[in-house]
Amino acid sequence: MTCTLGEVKQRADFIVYWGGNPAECHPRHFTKYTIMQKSKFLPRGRKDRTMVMVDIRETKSAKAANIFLQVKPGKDFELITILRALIKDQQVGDEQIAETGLTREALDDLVQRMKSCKFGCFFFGMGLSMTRGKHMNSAALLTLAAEMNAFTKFVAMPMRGHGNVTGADVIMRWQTGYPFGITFNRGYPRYNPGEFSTVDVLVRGDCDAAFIIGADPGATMPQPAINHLKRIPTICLDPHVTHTSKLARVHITTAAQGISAPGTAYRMDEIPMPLKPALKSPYPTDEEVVRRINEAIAQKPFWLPEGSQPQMISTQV
Amino acid sequence: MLRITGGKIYDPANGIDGQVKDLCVDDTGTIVSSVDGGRTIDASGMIIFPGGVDVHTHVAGGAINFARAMTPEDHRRTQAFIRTQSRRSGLGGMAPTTFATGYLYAGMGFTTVNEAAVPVLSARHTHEELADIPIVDKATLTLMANNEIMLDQMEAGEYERAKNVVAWYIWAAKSYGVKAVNPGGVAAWKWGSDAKQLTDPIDGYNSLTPGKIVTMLATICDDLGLPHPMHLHCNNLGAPGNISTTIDTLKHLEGHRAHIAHSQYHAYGGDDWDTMCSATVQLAEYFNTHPNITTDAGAVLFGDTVTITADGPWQHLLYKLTGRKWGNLDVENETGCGIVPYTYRPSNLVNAVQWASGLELMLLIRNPWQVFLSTDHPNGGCFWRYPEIIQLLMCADFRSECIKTLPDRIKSKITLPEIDREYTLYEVATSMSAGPARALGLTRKGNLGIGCDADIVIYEEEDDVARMFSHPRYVIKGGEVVIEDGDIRETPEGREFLVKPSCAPETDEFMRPLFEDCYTMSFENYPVEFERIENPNMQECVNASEK
Amino acid sequence: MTLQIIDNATCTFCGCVCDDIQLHHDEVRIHEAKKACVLGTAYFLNHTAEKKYPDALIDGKEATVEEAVQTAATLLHEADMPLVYGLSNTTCEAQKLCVAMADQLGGLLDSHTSL
Amino acid sequence: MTVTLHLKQPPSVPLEAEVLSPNVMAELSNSEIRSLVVYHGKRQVPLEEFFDVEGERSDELILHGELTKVRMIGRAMSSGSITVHGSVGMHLGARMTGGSIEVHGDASDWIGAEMMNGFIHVHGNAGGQIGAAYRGALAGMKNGTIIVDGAAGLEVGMRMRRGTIILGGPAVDFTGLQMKGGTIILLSGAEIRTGAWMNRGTIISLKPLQMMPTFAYASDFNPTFVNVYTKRLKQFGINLPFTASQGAYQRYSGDLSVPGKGEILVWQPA
Repeated sequence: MTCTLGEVKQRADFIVYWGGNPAECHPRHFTKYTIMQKSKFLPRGRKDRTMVMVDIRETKSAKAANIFLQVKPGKDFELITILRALIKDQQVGDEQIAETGLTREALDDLVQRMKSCKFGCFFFGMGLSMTRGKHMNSAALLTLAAEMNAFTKFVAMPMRGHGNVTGADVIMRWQTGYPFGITFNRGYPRYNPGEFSTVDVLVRGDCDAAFIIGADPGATMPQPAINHLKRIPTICLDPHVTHTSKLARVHITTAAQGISAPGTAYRMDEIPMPLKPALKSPYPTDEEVVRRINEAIAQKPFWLPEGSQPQMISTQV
Repeated sequence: MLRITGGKIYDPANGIDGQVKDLCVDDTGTIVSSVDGGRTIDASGMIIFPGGVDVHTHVAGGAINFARAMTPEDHRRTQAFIRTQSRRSGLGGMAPTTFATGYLYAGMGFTTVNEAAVPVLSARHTHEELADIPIVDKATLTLMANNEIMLDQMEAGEYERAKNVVAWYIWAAKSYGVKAVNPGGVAAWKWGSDAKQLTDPIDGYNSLTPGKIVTMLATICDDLGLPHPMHLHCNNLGAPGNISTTIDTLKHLEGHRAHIAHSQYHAYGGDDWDTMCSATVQLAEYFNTHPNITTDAGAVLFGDTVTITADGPWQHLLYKLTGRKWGNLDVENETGCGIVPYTYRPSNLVNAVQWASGLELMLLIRNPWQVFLSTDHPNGGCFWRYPEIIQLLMCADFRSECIKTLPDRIKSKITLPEIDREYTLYEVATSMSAGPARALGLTRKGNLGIGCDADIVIYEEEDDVARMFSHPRYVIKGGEVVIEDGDIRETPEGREFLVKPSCAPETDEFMRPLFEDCYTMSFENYPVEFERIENPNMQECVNASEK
Repeated sequence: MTLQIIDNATCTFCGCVCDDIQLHHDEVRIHEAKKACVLGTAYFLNHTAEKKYPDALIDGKEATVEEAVQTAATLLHEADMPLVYGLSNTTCEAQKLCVAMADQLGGLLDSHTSL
Repeated sequence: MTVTLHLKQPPSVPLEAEVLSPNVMAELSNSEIRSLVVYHGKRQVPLEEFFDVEGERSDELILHGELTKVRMIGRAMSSGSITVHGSVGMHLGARMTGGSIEVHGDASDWIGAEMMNGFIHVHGNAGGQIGAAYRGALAGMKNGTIIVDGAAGLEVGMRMRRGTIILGGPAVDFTGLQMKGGTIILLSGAEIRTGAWMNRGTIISLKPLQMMPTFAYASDFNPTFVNVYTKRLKQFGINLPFTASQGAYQRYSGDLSVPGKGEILVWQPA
């Protein structure tokens, strides 16, 4: 139930931002991709589109919205679940609706608008995906979008944050079958978020070395995770000397992507974009350093003795 | 250098039907008349085929990669390729990882694949994935039939412009040809509706009909001299009674070359799901009288798979029918695609008709140069199950046994029980290699003649046909032994085939404003850089009139 | 001094990855990023081609890249359960090699997404 | 005769030991058991590197030690028994088809995930995803019984299809998420979103619950099946009230968003 940003620009006459603040976190999202654009199908641009903002507080972005719905903190999942019931004409009590901080009138109006639009789109931000419920909150909105296709065209898309996190997701999927939270300890990829995801691994102390690139967990992770990174040999690649660099055994300075390192980055809608670096860096690129480390590892004995494993197994653990 | 001696050769491109002959391969991986030194493989008593060619598959790009994300439960239950010092790990299954895709294709003797659906905007992504599919050579087709810039030109009657737009897109996407999906229908789907009738104007247009798109696009492909003709996924996929749409579409192609994709999904009679039946006799008859068109079966195999096509309307219907998880992906201005995990069951009448129809088409279309082995991977079944289809084609007894497991009510709906044709090895070699290679216009593929690519499969003759075709004794790709005794020996990089059709120089300037209107990417950044293609191999465009 | 101009440059600060930025630079720093938003402008203008940091650090001491590469390889190779993590602010080309690294090491692989 | 294993030293990284299963041990000699392969992180090592092994050829397995980093104990077992004196790591009894596991200590996440049948009793606390489906799978546990005396984590019984989960202590969020059948009994209640998106199945709570807004109150009643359950649960020392003199169950049905036919019964003492 997703699409490219160009589809939204061309066709979306109903746009809902949920738990995100594009005006401050993705400043050109409005102007370049969504509400401000005119198109063949929506010739009057902003006037032809309705924008709804759902958030726990009235951010700068909310001021740009036609409708602002202030949901009580921690009630996003409940609200989306109510909407799933309402679009199917199920009866939900007033009292139950009120617990989300909204009125029946507001939700009936929202449902009516969702059903009568020609092309609807949900964008959801960290305010949804990083609050209590986490991935289930995102799953709720994706499900609602899928179910809306019984009435009209509807899609949902995460507002991905930092740089090229989408690229990592896409590449891991084609090379390993899974988007994140992977282990290769049996010689092939296995997946279990919660077990193999980094915060959990670090907090439980499940790894005994760490290679960090394009992130600064030393600044963003919970303290027990940082403490584990300090205990084990940590290697860090970054254009700056970061918090992680300071606790690491090894830091290597690299060129910044898009500024002085060429290559590709994926947009949040999974469209790859070529990078055009303006400057020449005195430092090597991430690509070069990782390649050299890989080559150095390849010089050492392989961890699975050659011939000790079948080349293919038909039953996984 | 390599010499293969004593094998029985099945090389339909050269009319060789089981004669014992030596094959020689030089250092460039080309078949030559003789070599000095090098390895000799004694293939006495063995069967030799040209490497398999898959004319229609979905192995790379945004859609299959979305399917990978949607099916972690399948990755867990499928075969896993273990990492070695030199070889990457991978997972097989319904939507295999890129590395596993290469291992699995090569493992059953296929050496060339055609990725049949590439939206231009994610072409860069598709090429990156293809670069990570080892061993096999690759070609890609750009999705065109719902491209709004092209449709607008067609609506305005600007044929030359439309042709230049197509040429521009093919080169921008660094692809090999044109794929038309559900002409006009996907554009309509983006508004939640569909295009059903070939002669009804499409939503949002005054006079443009799916029929006109089909004819014009086929003409464009011929005029541009693309080695592979228009690759067409007809309207109304999977719907009962769609045979009329399909025949209607074929009539719009009179006088043109064309390849009809996965025709099984377009050969149904009846009015609704209850009365749905096979209409393959009618469709096969059309093919038998029209040698200008080719097709691939799009056969269905019972079991689990994930359906993924640029045909959004069909996917949403499936989702409603099955209640399974559903993903839909729309790409700006070009196409959309949907993804639903699906299980084909023999007990389900609709599925049983689909299963029978695919086989019927392969058996009723008399000329194996016209109908090729495919499952429209992963839609009808996974590509690594092709040997099961070969067994069904070669063994009428086995087929009868399978029919017995279907519900009784199936008898009035299908023709399969009345067909006793059995494919010969020569016909199998035509349908899985020589035929698709010729349809793709890849002259060095599917051919064991002097000067061709040394893509060679050697089988040990066995009574169990499915086993024989899924376990080749040797697979040779470009002269290199890649599979031996079921082990992966080498994983060389494959090549990518590209064409650069001629395009009026002013097309750039014409496209720029239209482009900036509908897309969200800079015009300059949009075309895939030639340098990004790993091992590109340029193929010539020859206009039909110059031939 | 005249500045060099790069058209249609790509900004990787946020997930929008706008590719219509015009950069004006003098090879040392970027002076102007036309069309970029406040966040993008800050991102472009804050980076320079100057050498502000040591090439590499091992246990807090300056080292050459080669020494650091070898030490990193040794530490990762010795581990029983190494973790490869992050992959946000880097190129796809580097990300592919990171996946290859985790595959080669038999370790854990995770991105920012899981947070 | 039993096979008894004592952990020698705690592993430094997770130890994946699906060989710690009665089926595997049943026909093996002591030395064969010692040389079974376990995975210390990515390293394949013989079992004896981490365990002292006494006994052989038995489907009664007894484990001693701080096994919190030892994962997959009893995974896919079909018969026999495992008794653990200590705490265990993830995936205890996952995908098991029969036999029984008893843990005198705590357990971690994914206990009995996707199990087909069998019995698991954890006397201490447990983690999340008890009897759940792994990511992407349509169904969690299909039969069997899981009892946790202590507290539990997130997503208990997620997508379970049949079988019973009984929690003595409180659960956290999303208990019975997308449940398709079976029964979850909460003796000490749960935090929020209990029964979210449930399709079928029953959740019984003896403590008040914060209900999802998409559950509708149906009636107060004393269903006879609770009576039946009570008799079955007596053997585990669990008492479910059921007589009208003690009180009644408030019955809620949902989740309306699916729309589902699940039910949540909340005990209301008289």
